[in-house]
Amino acid sequence: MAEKTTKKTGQEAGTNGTAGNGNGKRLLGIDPEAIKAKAIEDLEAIKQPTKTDLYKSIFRVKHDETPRSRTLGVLSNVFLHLHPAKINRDAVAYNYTWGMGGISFYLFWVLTWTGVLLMFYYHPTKVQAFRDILYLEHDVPFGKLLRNMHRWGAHAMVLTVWLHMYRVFLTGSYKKPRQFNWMVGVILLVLTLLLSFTGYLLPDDQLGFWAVTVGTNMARATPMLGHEGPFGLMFGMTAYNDVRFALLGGSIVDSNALLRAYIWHCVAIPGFAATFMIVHFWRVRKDGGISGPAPMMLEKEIKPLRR
Amino acid sequence: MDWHQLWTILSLPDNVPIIGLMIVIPFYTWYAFRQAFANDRLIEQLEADPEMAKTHHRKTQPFLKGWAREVHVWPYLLRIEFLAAIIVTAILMVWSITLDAPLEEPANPTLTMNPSKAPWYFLGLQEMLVYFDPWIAGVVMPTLIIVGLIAIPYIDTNPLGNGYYTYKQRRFAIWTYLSGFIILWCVMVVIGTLIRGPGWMWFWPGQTWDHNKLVFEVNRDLHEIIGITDPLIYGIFGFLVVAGFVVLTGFAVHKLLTMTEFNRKILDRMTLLQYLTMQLLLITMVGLPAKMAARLLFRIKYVWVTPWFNV
Amino acid sequence: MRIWKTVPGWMMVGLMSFALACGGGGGEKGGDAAEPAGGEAAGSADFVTVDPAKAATVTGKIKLNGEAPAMPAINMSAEPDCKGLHQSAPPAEVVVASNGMLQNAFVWVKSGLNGKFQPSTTAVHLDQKGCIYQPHVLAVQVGQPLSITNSDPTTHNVHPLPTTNREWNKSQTGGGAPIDYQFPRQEIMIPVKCNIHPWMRSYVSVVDHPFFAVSSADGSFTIKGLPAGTYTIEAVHEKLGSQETSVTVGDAESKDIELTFSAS
Amino acid sequence: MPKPAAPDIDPVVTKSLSVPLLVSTLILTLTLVWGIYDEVYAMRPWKRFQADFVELYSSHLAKLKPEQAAKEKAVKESAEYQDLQQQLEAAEAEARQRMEEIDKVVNRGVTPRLLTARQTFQVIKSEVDALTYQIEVASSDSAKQSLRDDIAAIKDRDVEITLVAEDGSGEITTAPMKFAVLEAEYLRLQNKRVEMQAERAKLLESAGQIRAKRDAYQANQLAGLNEQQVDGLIAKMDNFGVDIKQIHLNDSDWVDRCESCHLGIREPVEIKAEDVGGRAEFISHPSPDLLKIHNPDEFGCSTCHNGNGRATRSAVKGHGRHKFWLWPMWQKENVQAGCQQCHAREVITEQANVLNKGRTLFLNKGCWGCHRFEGFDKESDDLAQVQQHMSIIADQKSANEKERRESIAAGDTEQDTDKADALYKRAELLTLRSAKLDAEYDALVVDEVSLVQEARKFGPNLKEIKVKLRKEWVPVWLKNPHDFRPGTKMPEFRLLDDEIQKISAYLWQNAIDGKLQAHPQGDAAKGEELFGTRGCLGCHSMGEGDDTQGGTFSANLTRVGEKSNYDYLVRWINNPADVTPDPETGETASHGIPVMPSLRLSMPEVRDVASYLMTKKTDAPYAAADFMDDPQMAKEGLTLIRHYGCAGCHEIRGLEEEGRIGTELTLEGSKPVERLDFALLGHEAEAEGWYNHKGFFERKLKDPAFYDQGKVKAHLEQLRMPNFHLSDDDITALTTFLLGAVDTTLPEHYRYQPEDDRRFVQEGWWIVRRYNCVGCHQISFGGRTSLMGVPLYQDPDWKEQLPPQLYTQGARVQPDWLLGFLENPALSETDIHRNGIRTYLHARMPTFNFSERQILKLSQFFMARSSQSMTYVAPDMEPLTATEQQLARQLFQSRAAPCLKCHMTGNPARDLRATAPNFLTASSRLKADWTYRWMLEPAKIAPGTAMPSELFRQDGDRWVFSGPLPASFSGYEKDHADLLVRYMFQLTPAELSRLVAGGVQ
Repeated sequence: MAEKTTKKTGQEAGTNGTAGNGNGKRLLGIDPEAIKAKAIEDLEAIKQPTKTDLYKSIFRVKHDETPRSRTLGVLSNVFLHLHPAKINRDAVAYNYTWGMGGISFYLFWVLTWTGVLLMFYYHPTKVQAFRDILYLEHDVPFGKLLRNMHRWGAHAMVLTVWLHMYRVFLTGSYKKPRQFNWMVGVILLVLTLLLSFTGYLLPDDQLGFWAVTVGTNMARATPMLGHEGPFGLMFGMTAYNDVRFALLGGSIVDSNALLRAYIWHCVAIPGFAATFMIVHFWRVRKDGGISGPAPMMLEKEIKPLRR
Repeated sequence: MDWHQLWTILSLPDNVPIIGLMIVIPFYTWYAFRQAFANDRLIEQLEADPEMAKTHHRKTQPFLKGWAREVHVWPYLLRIEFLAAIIVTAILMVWSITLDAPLEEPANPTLTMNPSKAPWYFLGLQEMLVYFDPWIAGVVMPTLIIVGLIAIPYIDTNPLGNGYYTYKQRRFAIWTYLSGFIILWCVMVVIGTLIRGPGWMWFWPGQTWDHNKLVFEVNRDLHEIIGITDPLIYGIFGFLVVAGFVVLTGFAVHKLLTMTEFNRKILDRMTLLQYLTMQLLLITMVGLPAKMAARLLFRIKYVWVTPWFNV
Repeated sequence: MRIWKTVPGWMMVGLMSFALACGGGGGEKGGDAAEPAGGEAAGSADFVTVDPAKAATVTGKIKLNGEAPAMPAINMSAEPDCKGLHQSAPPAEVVVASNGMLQNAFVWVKSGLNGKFQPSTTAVHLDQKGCIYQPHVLAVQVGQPLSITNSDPTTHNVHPLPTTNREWNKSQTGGGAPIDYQFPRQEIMIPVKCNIHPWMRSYVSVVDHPFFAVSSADGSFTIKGLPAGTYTIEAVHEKLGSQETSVTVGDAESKDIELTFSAS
Repeated sequence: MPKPAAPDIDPVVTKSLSVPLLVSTLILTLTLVWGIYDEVYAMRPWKRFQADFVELYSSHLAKLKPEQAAKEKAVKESAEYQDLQQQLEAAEAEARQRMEEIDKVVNRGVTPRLLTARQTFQVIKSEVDALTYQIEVASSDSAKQSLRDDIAAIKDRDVEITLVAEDGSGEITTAPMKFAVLEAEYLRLQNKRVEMQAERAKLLESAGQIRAKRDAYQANQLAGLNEQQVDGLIAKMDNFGVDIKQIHLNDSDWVDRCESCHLGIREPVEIKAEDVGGRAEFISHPSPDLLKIHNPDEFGCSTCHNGNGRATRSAVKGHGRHKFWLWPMWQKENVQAGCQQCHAREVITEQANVLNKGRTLFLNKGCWGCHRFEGFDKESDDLAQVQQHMSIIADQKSANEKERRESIAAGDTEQDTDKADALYKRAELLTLRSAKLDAEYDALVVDEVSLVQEARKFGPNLKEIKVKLRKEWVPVWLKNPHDFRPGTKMPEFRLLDDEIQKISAYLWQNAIDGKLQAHPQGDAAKGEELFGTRGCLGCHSMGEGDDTQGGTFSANLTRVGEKSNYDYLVRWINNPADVTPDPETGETASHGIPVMPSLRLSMPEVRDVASYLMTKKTDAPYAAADFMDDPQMAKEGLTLIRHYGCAGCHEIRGLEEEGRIGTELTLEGSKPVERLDFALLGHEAEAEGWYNHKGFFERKLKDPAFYDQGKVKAHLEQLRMPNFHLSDDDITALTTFLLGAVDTTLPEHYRYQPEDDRRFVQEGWWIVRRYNCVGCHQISFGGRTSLMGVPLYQDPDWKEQLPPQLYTQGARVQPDWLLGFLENPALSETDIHRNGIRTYLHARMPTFNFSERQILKLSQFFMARSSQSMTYVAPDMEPLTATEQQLARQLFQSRAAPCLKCHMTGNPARDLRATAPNFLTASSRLKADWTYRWMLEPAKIAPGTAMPSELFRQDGDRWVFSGPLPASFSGYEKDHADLLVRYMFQLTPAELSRLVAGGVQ
């Protein structure tokens, strides 16, 4: 269907192109006929938006069913070229992929967008933080929805990341040549948890406060670097110079901790996560695309190890 | 049965992901194993029939001659991704409209919440605090978990099962991961969320979370039970016990590893470093339930007490 | 019920009588009590009227059991103007009884009536003469004007001490302009006193219907114009408390009752 | 695209995803729609409220309109209104002609002419201004000169200008004009216009005044709004904009949107629920008076009521009645808790009766004996502070002295004169500093003396029980004080029998064993009369059940004869400040003087009353109590007394320095609910909805052992708080008070902490409440005294015997007089068994054991309440001329003037019948302006007073006596009331006796 249309419009465009050459009366050196013809030409062009230069400059490829167009459609698009042009026919099978990596990435985008919008309304100060949340709930148009989506999206992302990892392990996809990408994945898992954790404190309510207090209290016990940890005292650790103090910017969870959490949550960790994600996706492509479903290998086919 | 209490816990907005977890993890485990067993059956067929092994495309997914081996991303993959995005968005919207993100009282450093809980995904670690000192549960264990996870590709020398679900070809790896992820992580999260009440005490589902609950529980160090009083001696004694545990567990793990012909073959492919790393991680992993058992069954607080740290 | 059939007729009568009353009595009103009186007047159809042909009457006597205590004479020496007006020192008129009959008991229909009744527009007079209130006990309807005059040469002050009505205290010079007042709420036996002459005392009862009387020197009283029904009749005396009884009257019926106080 | 050769179709490339895509897209669209609906409608319930309100209120207004119109019509038809209306019309008519002339000239002549002239004038002027600027910046003189010439030329130019005639006739003239002429004309026109407008305004003035008078009359006469105002409201409803109605307090960034739903709160019409279809959320504020002093635009709503003012999503959120909002809206019965947040300094807050009751209970039930509460028992706190301050000063002074000595010594040995001089100067400075410190110290000593006298424990001094009480009675009382004396302040401690024995033993053995003077019996019948009339019943009550009469402030004395020692009673009634010294140590009660005042009874009267009280007893049997002499018992008793905190309220030997055993309650309302010990009942509370402060307090107060329910505890581990047997109303009041006892989050400036005279009112109430002045006197409006409820005072003859009302006491009396009166109400050193002013009153103003500080504070209190200053300088009073004195005397003596019938004259026999004070006291006691107002309209100052009104009538600008006047008054043009005031204030005893002698008695 699409193919036919393309051809037809091609012909029409051709005929229209010659319409402006007629001779008419000239007024003040202007040929009204020619102007009319030009106008008609423009109007006709609007009927065929895909033919306009504007369109073509943006979408450099035709969207028809030819393999070339399909390939170019992916390869020439900055977002889609994460994908190869073609993939293993079975790699689209949901029962293999579970889609969790993609969903995690999508959730990351949702969280980035809702997070940026939330930042417009949020001040990471002791006085304002809690009020801002109330403000979001009661005043900001769609503010409640925004915050809810951010919160639940974050929880969902933790779950999808776990499931993604689960799937990768069960399909043995970390094996050669994807060892390094697994490592990147683990780092991304940690970053996801940290993102969620730092975000927990931001509403500055009892829930977040005590969750973060409990969480950071463990840092006290870091061996050698925490004042309650093994050998901590030997290293001169007190509540005011240990690793927990560094995390919170103070000996208790207070305004400094709020600011630190905010900056980690909104700037630093998303930046790291984005960087590692780029590496992760890049390596997926470079390591031969999605790992499977691969043809099964039999025990007897194991090759002896070459050292 | 205190239904009111049960509902209070389950309906807490932040506990909703745990409910999700309890549904999603079993589902995907079942989903994966369905695939794995299908693959395993095919593997058996192929091993039994070398002819077939030569010609077969070696996947459970249907394939006929003439079908393209590769398909275009546009549209065959992209449409699935699009669909997934729509569904995720819709779920997230409904979830967000119907359930409000929690907002409790303003932070009050003088009023400790009881129970005060870490975010749900860290509750496994918080649960570990019951059994270990914070430096182990809060610092050493998480570090080991991360390091261990990263190390997996480098110590798994089994070349089979790369890129497809299988149980038969990776029994040891899969059991290890399942016990780590599901038992030691997810179950601990569920316990931390749903079972641990005020005072971090154990409340069965349906039991009232009673702030006044008192439990008589005296946990003693191992040396106290045995009756050693001299710090130097029980320091050494504790070290010996831990060392003994390490040796015993290592031996057991080794036994387990060398139980089948296949495993022995894989073991042969490991370097010493790979082997020792794996032993270290596995012993630590076994150490957790071992300590849990010691604590819950024998009320042992510490095994090894030194002036600087306790295990 | 037969009585309901007559309601429209009553309403007509009520309307007409109200129109007449308004036409006739459109004089000045006491400033203080203007609000309630004005408010009541709005709905004339609400008032109950009794067909004179069917009106029942309750008559009776108030008796006193035992010896009436001797009343000490008032020492009026503080006010020579009044002292001169009396032949001998008058008794403090508190319990007045002769032949076992009690004077100055206030008798009224305490309960049993339904609906509102048209307040009378005829003023009731209370005079201060010889430093004594005359009469000693009197009653008005809610909204009915009470006109207080001072026939003495000396100045008095009129000071009612009500509980649910408004308290006031005005001086009145001898022969000065009368004080007109309407009480807006029902209240039985409001003491009225003169602070200047502490022995002076009168009791004003304010009732929201016209069925009341004060027993005369022979202890008798008459309550006229009652609709048929069963009523609680109460007699109240300033010192001896109250007595009550129940009485049932039919159309145009007359009943005689007796209420007895005890002197001790 | 290569087609598969096999018949099988490749599922990967042929399977269509259209259906799932379509379905999921549809679902997504639906969720988006849902999201928008939720945002726009579901989460904005106030939109529905506003729609409902507009509908209901409009129909109410429509009903109201004819009613108000009828009322308005009635007012407009009244003679007064018509009169004013006619005056107005006349005034308007008078002004009309001249006004029309002015309008014509101004509108058609002067103004258009002025406008035209101005236009031309300004064009030329701007040209000149531009050239002037060039002169200013021109560099050379020649250039400046040429520019000046240009300007001159311009000014000299004739400009053709067309102007209309000034008189408004419409004539038009065209004439050339030079600049100077034009300017003059322009200024002249401007002046003329202003003048004419001023004249016009003046013409309207008289009409305007009459109109204002007319409108004021209408507003005064009309109850409610007029028709036009109702129309205005209807129009407001017609143009109602559905949006958030918000109060924003800039200074504190407080936001309240309560009025988004509660739309009727500030409507000028009183809206009741039945007016708006039974919707209680739309009613107007029940106390508009409160809103006048707490304007919502300045105070917000949730500042007082609590709740979440920002929240608009639901009633639950807005009212903050959910688990996570720390400031849930007060329940209706506790709403006055909101007052306490800012009025925390007060014991009495106007218009907050429930709260006042709560505070008074806290004060008078002695809660502060065990629970510290800032402001209660302030005397002890202040005393500690003063003493600390004193020791600091003493230290400073001794350091000063030391340095001074050293400086002098150093100066004496110094050779260098300058240096020595500096050292001597230093020593001198230090001397002066020490002198200042001495002064400061002495001032503190004065305070200390007062405070030592004021600070005392709440309950009776138990060191006296041996001389005061019957021994066997003590254990009976301890068992349950409410059995012996229902309603007593002493609570029930749930003591075990052996505990009672031990405690009694300790108390008995540690009481002072003093000797009392023996007294003969008095006449009990006389005593009964005295007890009933002297004013004892202002504080004490007598009788049980329905027969109880008197006040609840102090003990019910129905069974006092059973417990008391007669000789002790005599001493106590005679002078409660008398105490028994310890025969061994000479020690007396260490703290404070009793609240009970001395009624200045004569000794025979005292004996009569005591004898009467000794007859007040039943024949209940008392078991022997020998155990009270057992020293072992006493030893164990000490522990128990400490455990139960008896020393919180009582002086007990050996426990003088005992602290309070209860929790501090100053900020109890802010305590996190988790900190309230619900014990085993927490879950029940949560399930039943009383897991909050209110629920906790109410149950705790009802039954202090409530939270022991189900607990297994040893007796001494059980909750110690005793049971006060409070009524439900008392519990609500106390709960309200405790709920309001919060660490308020409101900014400082909302709190009522005045530093001006109003502070005296705050402080004075504490003393008034502590000494129960309100048992006898009415001080705040609507207050009922205990005496007013006593049957005796229901008799019309006894009404005048009630102690005077003190609503405006400060305006009435001179501050110096008040100080003296409070110090000694007898106003005499010798003749003390009487009242100083109203000797005719049976009830007696007692002599309280006030400290100097308290007397000052009380006087300040009364003055401040009437906006009076503590310094009073009597105004110069015009002296009476001889004629005036004659006139005044005649008026006083005239039979029409009843003054001397009631007022005391100094004749003792006559004064017994009097009902008003002696005129001789006026000049030293009263304020003249008050006296003048009082004579004109006493009922406006003291409703219900015996002083009659309408003694004077207005005659032009002056007041004249309303009765027949003595003939000599003809020709006297001055104010009669003023004459009498001057006479009164210049009255001498001699003149009084002359007056009385010539009177018409």
